[in-house]
Amino acid sequence: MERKLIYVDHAATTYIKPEVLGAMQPYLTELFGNPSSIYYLGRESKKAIDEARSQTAYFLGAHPQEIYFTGSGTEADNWAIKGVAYANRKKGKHIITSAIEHHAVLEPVEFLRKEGFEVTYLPVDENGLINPAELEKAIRPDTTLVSIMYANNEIGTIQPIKELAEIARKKGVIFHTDAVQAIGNISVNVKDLGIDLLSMSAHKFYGPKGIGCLYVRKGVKLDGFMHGGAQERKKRAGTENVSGIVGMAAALKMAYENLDEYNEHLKKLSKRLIEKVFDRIPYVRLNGDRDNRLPGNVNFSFEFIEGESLLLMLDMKGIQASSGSACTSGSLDPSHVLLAIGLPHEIAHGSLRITFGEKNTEEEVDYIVDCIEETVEKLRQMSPLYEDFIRKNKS
Amino acid sequence: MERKLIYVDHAATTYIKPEVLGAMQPYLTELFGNPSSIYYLGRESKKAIDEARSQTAYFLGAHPQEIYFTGSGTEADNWAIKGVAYANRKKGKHIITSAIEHHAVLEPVEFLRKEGFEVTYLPVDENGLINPAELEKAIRPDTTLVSIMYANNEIGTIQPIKELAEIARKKGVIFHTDAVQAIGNISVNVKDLGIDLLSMSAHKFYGPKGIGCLYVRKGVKLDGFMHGGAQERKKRAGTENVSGIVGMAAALKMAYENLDEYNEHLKKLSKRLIEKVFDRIPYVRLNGDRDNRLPGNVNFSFEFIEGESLLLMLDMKGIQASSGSACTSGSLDPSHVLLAIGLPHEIAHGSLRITFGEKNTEEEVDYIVDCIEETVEKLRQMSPLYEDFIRKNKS
Amino acid sequence: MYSEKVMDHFTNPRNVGEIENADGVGQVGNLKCGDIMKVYLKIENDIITDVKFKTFGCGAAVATSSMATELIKGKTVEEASKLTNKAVLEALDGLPPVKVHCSVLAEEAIAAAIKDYKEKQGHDVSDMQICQGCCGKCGESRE
Amino acid sequence: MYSEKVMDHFTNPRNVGEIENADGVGQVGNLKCGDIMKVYLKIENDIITDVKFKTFGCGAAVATSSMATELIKGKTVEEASKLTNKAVLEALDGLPPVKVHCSVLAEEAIAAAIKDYKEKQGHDVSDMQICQGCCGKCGESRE
Ligand SMILES: Cc1ncc(COP(=O)(O)O)c(C=O)c1O
Ligand SMILES: Cc1ncc(COP(=O)(O)O)c(C=O)c1O
Repeated sequence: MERKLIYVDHAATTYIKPEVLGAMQPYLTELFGNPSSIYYLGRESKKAIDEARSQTAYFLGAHPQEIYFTGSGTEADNWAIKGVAYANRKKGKHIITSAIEHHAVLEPVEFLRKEGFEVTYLPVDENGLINPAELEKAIRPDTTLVSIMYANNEIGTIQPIKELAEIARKKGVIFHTDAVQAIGNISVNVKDLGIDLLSMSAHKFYGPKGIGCLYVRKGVKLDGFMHGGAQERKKRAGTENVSGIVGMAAALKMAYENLDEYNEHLKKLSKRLIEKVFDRIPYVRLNGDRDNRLPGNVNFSFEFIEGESLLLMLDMKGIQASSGSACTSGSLDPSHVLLAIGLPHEIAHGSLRITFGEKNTEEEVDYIVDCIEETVEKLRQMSPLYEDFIRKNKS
Repeated sequence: MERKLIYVDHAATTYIKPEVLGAMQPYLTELFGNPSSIYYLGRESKKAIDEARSQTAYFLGAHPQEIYFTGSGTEADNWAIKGVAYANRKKGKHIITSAIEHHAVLEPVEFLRKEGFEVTYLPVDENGLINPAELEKAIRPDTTLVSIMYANNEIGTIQPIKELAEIARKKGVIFHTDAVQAIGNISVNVKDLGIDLLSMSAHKFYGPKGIGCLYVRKGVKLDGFMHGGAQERKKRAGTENVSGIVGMAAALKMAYENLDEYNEHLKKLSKRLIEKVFDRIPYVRLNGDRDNRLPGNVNFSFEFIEGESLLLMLDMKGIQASSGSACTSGSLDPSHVLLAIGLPHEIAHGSLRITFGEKNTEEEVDYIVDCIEETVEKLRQMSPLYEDFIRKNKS
Repeated sequence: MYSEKVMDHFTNPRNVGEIENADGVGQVGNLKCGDIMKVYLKIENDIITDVKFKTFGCGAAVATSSMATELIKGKTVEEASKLTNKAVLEALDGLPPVKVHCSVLAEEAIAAAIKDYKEKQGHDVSDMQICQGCCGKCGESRE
Repeated sequence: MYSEKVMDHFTNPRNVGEIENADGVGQVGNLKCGDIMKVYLKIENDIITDVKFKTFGCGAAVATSSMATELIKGKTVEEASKLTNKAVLEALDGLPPVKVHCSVLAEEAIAAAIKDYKEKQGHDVSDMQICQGCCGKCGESRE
């Protein structure tokens, strides 16, 4: 019955750390009061979310009043984008984002486009990096919002957010960053960065699913998103997910207190994986920037083979990895991120994303390399593209 | 350290039943995969939400494809109202709701009003009931949506939803009901009722906080609310709150399987409380309809005293009860529901809502009555209104 | 929500009651906003020798009534008329923002009682304005 | 996600490989849509005596190739050309909706190989149209 499982898809989601679940437990059991209630049980819940808010603010470098809890990273992104666009529509209806955003940003932007907003998509270079000069050029007098992700979920590329935010600020444009992949992996401080809004999602850093957070700098004009009761200073109605909020704050605390060590660990594993794969498997490329990348992210493209088959065969060996964004598994198109960095379709299709976490080991890396080698070979033997390639090379 | 706690605010929120938490546990621990991932851990999560969806559909009398999971009851209400209004705006921009809806309905409606929609608020009688003839009169050719709550959160009044939905259907108008207070307390079957959309929230029926559901009948035109990944058939993006979804389904199952017994229990307690209070305390009225009411809901108004003081004093005796809606505790205004049923301000201010749950006992009822009697007396002695009243009666 | 001081004054309010033949009586607030405070003063030689209140209102309303009456007991009328809502707030270790208006109400209730006292003494009180503490016009500008 | 049959044919695909000097070879699909299937036929006396495939594509693409080749092995060319994607789907206990196009591709790959065979035999094949299985124009109308 025991399944051998090697989980290397931490960018898709993480387990909840036992300490985090421990912090949530009272609010899943005896301390179940509605934070809006004025009696003892209500006050206990209120206290818990107030403390979680302060703690979250502390680690992000924000003020507690700038922290809004949401039901997911997607909600934070939707709120930030639609909320800023609508609240500032008198000033203008132009927004800027990038070609490699997560769908949680691209789709609300597309929604706005259909509602009459204009959108500029900044291109990225072959490593996935945005050129700040491009942002500078793209800003117009009627631009109200720039939304650029902190770190990419597929290829791990980290953007020069501080520089980008500075450009936006100088031109008086509100700057949002989707930091869903960054938080918990690298140190993020909103004040240092000078950003206006930031999204995060607890289940990406060993917290529970179904809880996220939007940082909104004081003074930023933002419409409410969920209308109803007076929760979250009347900006995001709905009875608070108390255990989720407490869990997110606990996970954030653990992440920030352990960041350097965690980074070292991830980097070591990534380096080992990259080196061994390049050593042993031909016709492979590493996607994303070599230096400006999330420490635990490795994204390969294996030529002549298709990603889903690779994943399924690795799955049968217990390896839980991903090909591009998990959210797009309902789609047939190759990843928009890999296309944006200029990969041809056949290579974009053959991508494998490994994202390490705290419990992965070097032995696991070695096992993964063995499995990849064997599987890639098997799939290439089955591939008409590889057949053509070999034939051409022979002649 | 042991606090004596008598929780009688089940309309504000409930604890999670141990069996429900038990069902959630695997998804809070080892089965943490992202349901969009194609490997083993992802498929396990996907299976769990598919099963939860089927189970939810089964109890509501719906098809699994008609069930959408949301982050709260508030989100379900916001989505239903804005989603229908916008998707059908070419047909018209008139919507109908009632004067006693929860803020999770009233506020999105108000938002739409500001965006150029027209709104008709149906009045209620002194028991909180809507007259179906009023709905019939209010529907216009440009009406696209009727939203009427199933059962009121403050006074417990249950509306003639089937009759109301029938009127809407005959006129080709989409009918939504906020059933957040009804689900778990009374039997609700969407097909029998002939409704188009229904909102619910797990934490009102012994499920977790931060998870809700919107039923959307096949064929109803509804915009997506959360844009992003392909989750929930592309209508509600965001990594699914797997443990929450599983918990909600488990709680729903327990509620439906146990409904008659639960009802009897609640009715017995409510009856005892009402009789004893009327026996022992003068100048009190029972708000809401005597017959068409939630079995566990008792809402009193005590003349000459103010509700918050009453609550705080009861809290000191361990009684966790409410005055009107918990969500409005940020506000100074008396409950809009009590005003809508025609209570004068001073009486509306002195309301006490007791909502029973499965663990409450007759002994607790008796203790509550003692505490209410003592506290009401104390507060009346402190009240300038009571002083005036006594003086007038003497003279 | 409430500080310990507030809870103390709410649970055991000082000076609850009426004073027969009071030298000054003031009532402020109204039912619409949900708080009514009535203050009775006994004044001898310009000194407030006794003070009582009755309050219809929330926990903060009761606590501010209790604290405000404590603060003026034994003081001269002149001193009492200088009592500010801020002093009441500080003495109670603060109130939640939505409840600050209760402290304003307490200040005004005492002012109203003093006005009544002065009127009975034959003073001209036409320039003494009593705010009802809940019109929303000034409440926000006070802390 | 996938049925047991699909997983079986994906994990242990039957008939993988090439046939030297095949009597018919067909390739369909393209890189843009992410699936390419190539089918080799050995035909003697109008009977398909051997069939092999190579596939670049997802799990469903591999499984449908495997199943489709199994279904036509030993059949006459006439019978094989009547193979429908529906038969492949049924034999695999179904596919997720987004993967149904893979079964179409398998049907078309076999049709293309038969066309090639007939062409080599000197038949007029100008009315045999081969769909590439991913233009999206017909895929939706097939189940
Ligand atoms: C970069 C990025 N943004 C947004 C999201 C959406 O987060 P969630 O699925 O928690 O709503 C994700 C992950 O799914 C992500 O990786
Ligand atoms: C009738 C009604 N509708 C909607 C809601 C909102 O539900 P939630 O707070 O779970 O978002 C509530 C409870 O708060 C309610 O009682």
